[in-house]
Amino acid sequence: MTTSELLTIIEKDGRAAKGKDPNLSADDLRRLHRTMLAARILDERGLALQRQGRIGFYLQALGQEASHVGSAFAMRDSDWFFPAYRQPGIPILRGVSYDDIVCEWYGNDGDTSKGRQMPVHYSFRQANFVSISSPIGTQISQAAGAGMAARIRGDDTVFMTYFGDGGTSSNDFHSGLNFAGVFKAPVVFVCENNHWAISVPLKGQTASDSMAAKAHAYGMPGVRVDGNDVLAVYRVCKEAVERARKGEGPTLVETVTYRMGSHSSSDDASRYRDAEEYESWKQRDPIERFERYLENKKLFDPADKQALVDGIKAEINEAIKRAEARPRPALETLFEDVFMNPTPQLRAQRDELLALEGPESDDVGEFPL
Amino acid sequence: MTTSELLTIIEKDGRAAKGKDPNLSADDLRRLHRTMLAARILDERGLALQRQGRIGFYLQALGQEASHVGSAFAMRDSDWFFPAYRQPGIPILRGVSYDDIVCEWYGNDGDTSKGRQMPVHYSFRQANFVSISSPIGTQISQAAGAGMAARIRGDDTVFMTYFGDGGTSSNDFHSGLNFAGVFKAPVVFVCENNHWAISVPLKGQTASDSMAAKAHAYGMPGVRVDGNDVLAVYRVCKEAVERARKGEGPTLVETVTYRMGSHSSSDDASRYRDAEEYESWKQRDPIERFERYLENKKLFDPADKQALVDGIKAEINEAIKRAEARPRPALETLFEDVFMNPTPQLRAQRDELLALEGPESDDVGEFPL
Amino acid sequence: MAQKTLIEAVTDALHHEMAQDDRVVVFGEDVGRKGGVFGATAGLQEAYGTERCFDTPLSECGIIGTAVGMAVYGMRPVAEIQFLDFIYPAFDQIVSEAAKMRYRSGGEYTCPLVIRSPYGGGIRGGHYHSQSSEAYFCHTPGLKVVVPSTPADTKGLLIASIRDEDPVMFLEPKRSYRSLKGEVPEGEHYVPLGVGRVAREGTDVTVVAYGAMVPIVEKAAEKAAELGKSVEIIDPRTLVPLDEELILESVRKTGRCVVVYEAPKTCGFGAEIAAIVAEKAIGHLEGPVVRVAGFDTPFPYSLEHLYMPDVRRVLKGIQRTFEW
Amino acid sequence: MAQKTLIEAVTDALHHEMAQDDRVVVFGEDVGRKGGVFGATAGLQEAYGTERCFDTPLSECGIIGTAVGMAVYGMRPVAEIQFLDFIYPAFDQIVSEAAKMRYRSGGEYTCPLVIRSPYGGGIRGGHYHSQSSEAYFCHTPGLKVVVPSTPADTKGLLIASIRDEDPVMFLEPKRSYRSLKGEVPEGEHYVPLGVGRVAREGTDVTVVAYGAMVPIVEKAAEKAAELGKSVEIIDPRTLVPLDEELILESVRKTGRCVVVYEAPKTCGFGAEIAAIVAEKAIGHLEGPVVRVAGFDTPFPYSLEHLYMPDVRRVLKGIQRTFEW
Ligand SMILES: Cc1ncc(C[n+]2csc(CCOP(=O)(O)OP(=O)(O)O)c2C)c(N)n1
Ligand SMILES: Cc1ncc(C[n+]2csc(CCOP(=O)(O)OP(=O)(O)O)c2C)c(N)n1
Ligand SMILES: [Mg+2]
Ligand SMILES: [Mg+2]
Repeated sequence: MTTSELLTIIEKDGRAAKGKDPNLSADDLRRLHRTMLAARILDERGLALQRQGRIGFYLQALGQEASHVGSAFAMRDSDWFFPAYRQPGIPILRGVSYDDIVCEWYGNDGDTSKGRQMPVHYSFRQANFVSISSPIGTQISQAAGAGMAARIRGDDTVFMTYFGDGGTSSNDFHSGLNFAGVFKAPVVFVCENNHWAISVPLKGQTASDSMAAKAHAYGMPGVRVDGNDVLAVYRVCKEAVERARKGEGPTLVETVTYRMGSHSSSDDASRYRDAEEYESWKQRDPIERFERYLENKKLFDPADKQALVDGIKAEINEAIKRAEARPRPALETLFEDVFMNPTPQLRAQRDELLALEGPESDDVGEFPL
Repeated sequence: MTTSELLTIIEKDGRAAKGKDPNLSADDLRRLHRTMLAARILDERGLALQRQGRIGFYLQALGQEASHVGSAFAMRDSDWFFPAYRQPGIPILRGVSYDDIVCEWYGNDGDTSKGRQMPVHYSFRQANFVSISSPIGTQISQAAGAGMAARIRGDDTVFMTYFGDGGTSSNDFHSGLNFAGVFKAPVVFVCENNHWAISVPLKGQTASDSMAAKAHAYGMPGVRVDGNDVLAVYRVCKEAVERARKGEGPTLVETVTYRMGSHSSSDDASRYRDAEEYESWKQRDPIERFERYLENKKLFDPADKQALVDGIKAEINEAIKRAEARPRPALETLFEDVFMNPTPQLRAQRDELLALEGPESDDVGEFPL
Repeated sequence: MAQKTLIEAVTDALHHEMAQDDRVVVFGEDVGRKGGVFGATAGLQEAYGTERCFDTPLSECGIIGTAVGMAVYGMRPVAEIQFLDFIYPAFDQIVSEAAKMRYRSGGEYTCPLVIRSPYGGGIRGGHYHSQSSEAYFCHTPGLKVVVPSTPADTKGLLIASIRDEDPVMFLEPKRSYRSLKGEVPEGEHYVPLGVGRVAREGTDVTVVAYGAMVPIVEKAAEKAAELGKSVEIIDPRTLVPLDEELILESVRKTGRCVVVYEAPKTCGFGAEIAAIVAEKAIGHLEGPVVRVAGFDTPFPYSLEHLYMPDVRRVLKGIQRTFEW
Repeated sequence: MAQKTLIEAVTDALHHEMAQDDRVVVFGEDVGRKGGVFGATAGLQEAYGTERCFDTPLSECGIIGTAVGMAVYGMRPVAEIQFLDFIYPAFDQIVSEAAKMRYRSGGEYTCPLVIRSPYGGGIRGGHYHSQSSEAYFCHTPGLKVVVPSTPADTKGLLIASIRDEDPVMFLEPKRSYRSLKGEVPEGEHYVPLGVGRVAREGTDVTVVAYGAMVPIVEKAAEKAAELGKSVEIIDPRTLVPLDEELILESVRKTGRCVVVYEAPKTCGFGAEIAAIVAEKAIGHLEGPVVRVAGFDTPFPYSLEHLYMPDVRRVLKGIQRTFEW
């Protein structure tokens, strides 16, 4: 139960710290690499589409790929995620298609959530990836509850939930960790401490020494790990997942990382933060760092990178092309899924709308955050 | 910043632990004693009146007199309290009259809060004792805010807020302590850990080692103190109050004590807790313990106790007699204080009610909690 | 059929559903060993164990947040909020999460949970143990809102709520918990959500009322009958979904409408009924649509008996529909 | 007078009040260095320092809880909630504390604070950046609720709200933040709470609308005029306290009433207006009271343009008041 140290595995030169290498198979290592890379490329494309006015909003995980891909990799396919909005690598890791991902950006009729939410608020049932919501923190107590449910039912499912440094201030952080502690729920709480909550820096968020230290308040272990080191994150989370699966209760993992981009397509970080901070973190890029490790292991040759990138890009671009060709969800869908069955009132409202004549109002405005 | 030890001063034999006696003056010591005793007698009378059907509800602080009187005694008169509902000794300490206190129980036209709340939900402006509310925990973040305000204005006011072990699970505990930590608000957070939240025992509330340990999550010191030892509580709080006044920020104080009675007049603790637990705590009665200390100091003679008790009782009984003679608040008061000035709607509703003829409906039911 | 109080009907329904569906779990503050501060969950922990009926830490936010997670994972949580006045720390989880889970996920995830809570005045609970906040929930798409008024309906509607595939706010009129006794069918008893009832037939004026106001209105109707006015009482039973047609039919027949509710008047559920009538039955109205409600003040303690709608205020409201 | 956008009017009012009363402090998420995600608080930290305009941790519960404490202690906090959709974690502090402080303490303690928040749709904000939840607050005795629709009113009403002795929910139509520009008086400008305005005079039908719906209704009124119907638009400006008489006077004159609001229809503020009309102007009505509102669904993303009341839906509503 250490909270002040920061676990790191991949050293500057790309070697693993002595005795700490999790010794993943070559396939696993390549999969980690490819997933992080794909997440980054997806983010590049997403932001570009937003800048071109082709989608309404975007929000990147730039710089945080190791944090969420490494942690998610510690889970079984039958385990569940209660994500925040900065883990695009998880659906990729779970085999969700680029089509499913990109259709959500467009909110078109191929969107698994029927165009109900802004871009990047995915829901992927087949991947046990629970619908993302905007209100910060709400997923945290939900993950605790799902964990309690699994315990009651005797399932060995483990739950992983994500939130930012800002998320630790939320009501649900407090109640979620407290309930999980009391009921020994099989949950791994991953705080991705990227040092910023929009324009509010870490020290404006809490006077605590660390986020991991908050675990003690709930009687659970708290661990700090270098969030830009995919192997370190994996290793810490693997242990936490195993503890959870054995019925030993929850863990709080703090991945120390950095939001390399602006908060979202609506934000401009240069207005409130210093370039040096950014530069210093750029040196610690999680993908480049992992590539040095892979090179050391002869599993990666920089000369092959462009081809790898191009391949992923092409797949994503194909998906974008297909998504752009799809129409909006049908008008009727507006009234679906409020309840399993629509009430008489909803049916009447739908019929009223269907009966209207004349031009629809235009889309208005742009998303400001 | 110790959290695991429990500070105690008054030893079994009534002596103060070496080097720890705060050396209060004889007057101060007598005042502490008299206040604790008065709080207890007040509680006895309150519960009795409820049992006799003369007031609707009551809630005692039995066994917790040292915890709240000792802590409050560390404050200046210009300092503010954001109380919970189990600190009857504070108004007494601050010189609030028994009439004001008892009229609140009756909710009559002498009640400073005009019969708006259930018994024991006092508001005493002249004592800087902020209106008590029922929702658990809400006062905690308010105290943090008042502290922030005092800092902004440059006042040297200190704020003390009270809550139970159950209260640590509330949203406002988390946000209140977090804000106070970030803004270094001059607040002393007093968690009266009486081991029960109605029927939920401590271990059902949190998996944390202690309540004081939760302070670390907010970057503030947390201190555990024997809550049945009025001098220990005083001493710890005095330090915390001084830190706060010097601008060094907030402290969380956990007073370890016991709810000797049932939760309230609506509850019967014998249905869910063991008699032995109660008996073991009875040995640690805070008033008897302090009396041994006073005896040692030759400031108290058990032979005088009955007279002291009778004197206080007589005063309270007089106040009760006067309170019972007072009528309910006037009908018009129903519509006052919603806003500073009533809206046209409220004036119309008042007039409608005034114009009604026929018998009013009877009071109904009894308070179940 | 056995005579049961309204709160016994709650317990009965919980027993029935816990016995037949092991996905049903009951939790909240003091619901375990103590059996709830009103006794609604008495005996459940003994019968179904501490895994299926348990106490939680003092956090409504946590109670509902974990309930949402359980429901999403496939359980049928029945969470108790000790008093409706204390539900607000959980408001975000209710309106942002439970209510929107199905919609925002395009139907991929659902949230079948029941939030039970005693509501309303009349027990000398004062400021914070008396509120009626059903309107907040009725205004939140994605929530069903049920308010039973009789012991039998309490059982049947609670069973229907637990079996419902969507989140249900089940608001129990605490004033009627023990003061109301009635026949309650043994065993299976299902009263579908969305179907109101005519609590009393009449011809001159329709009074819409639910929960603890129904017995008050029944008394007023007796008085009104003595004064020569025949009152029809409609108890919608579920506010969402609302059995609009039942109300409109009655108003079209009587030409007059009073709505009685104990929540503050402004923007209360009675405003919705009045608005529906003003939109859809206007041509049949022979008098103003009158609301008899709590005043637009917080709930008082000493003057509770003046705050809450009583027989004389209901009668006055009825009388006003005849004056225009 | 200068031409200002609606959001510039917000900034103007904040500057004005901070300059003249040092009890006024402004805080919330990102309001300091960044000046707010919409820029409403731009320049305040530079002008008044980090003590009087500052960022908070990410907790609406903490923002409002501390604001209540500040107000009780004697400050004039103006708290920003970044989007109204995110106010729910603070709901308990608003409805249980801010709204009830004066009443429950018998007037001993008061809570003069302003909660500013952008509300409403029309900016492609989807599910969680578009909600209009004014009805929750209108139904909570002890809160005032202000919704400006023009830049000048925004300034004058915000100044009045900050000076008010009671808690005020100040809801800013974010859709109009930049799309609406108008004359705004320099310096002192005070528009009292509780006084509505006639936004357009007319004789055939009254349309009540507030906030971002006013410009939509104005467009619809132009169209209606072309079709031979004269529309009177009433903008109540403050929902609580409500200028009931202004609305009733207009309806008594026109005999017809439509209410337009973007919140979900059921139990929305429009239900209150309809209920008032059905109670107090029924004798003057020549058609049904029609509500044109958001649908009873959560807020959508892709189909936002269909969800929100638009000119054609307002026209349809107007038309319906002529059919009975
Ligand atoms: C309850 C709530 N309040 C405010 C917001 C607006 N908001 C969106 S993201 C964000 C910052 C989140 O910071 P953090 O939790 O650190 O996550 P990060 O964006 O850094 O990944 C804020 C304030 C929100 N979505 N929900
Ligand atoms: C938000 C809220 N939830 C539930 C209650 C009902 N309730 C009143 S007191 C209490 C237990 C409080 O326990 P604790 O905080 O330990 O204080 P104690 O009574 O022991 O002094 C509960 C659950 C409440 N008042 N407020
Ligand atoms: Mg962050
Ligand atoms: Mg306790």
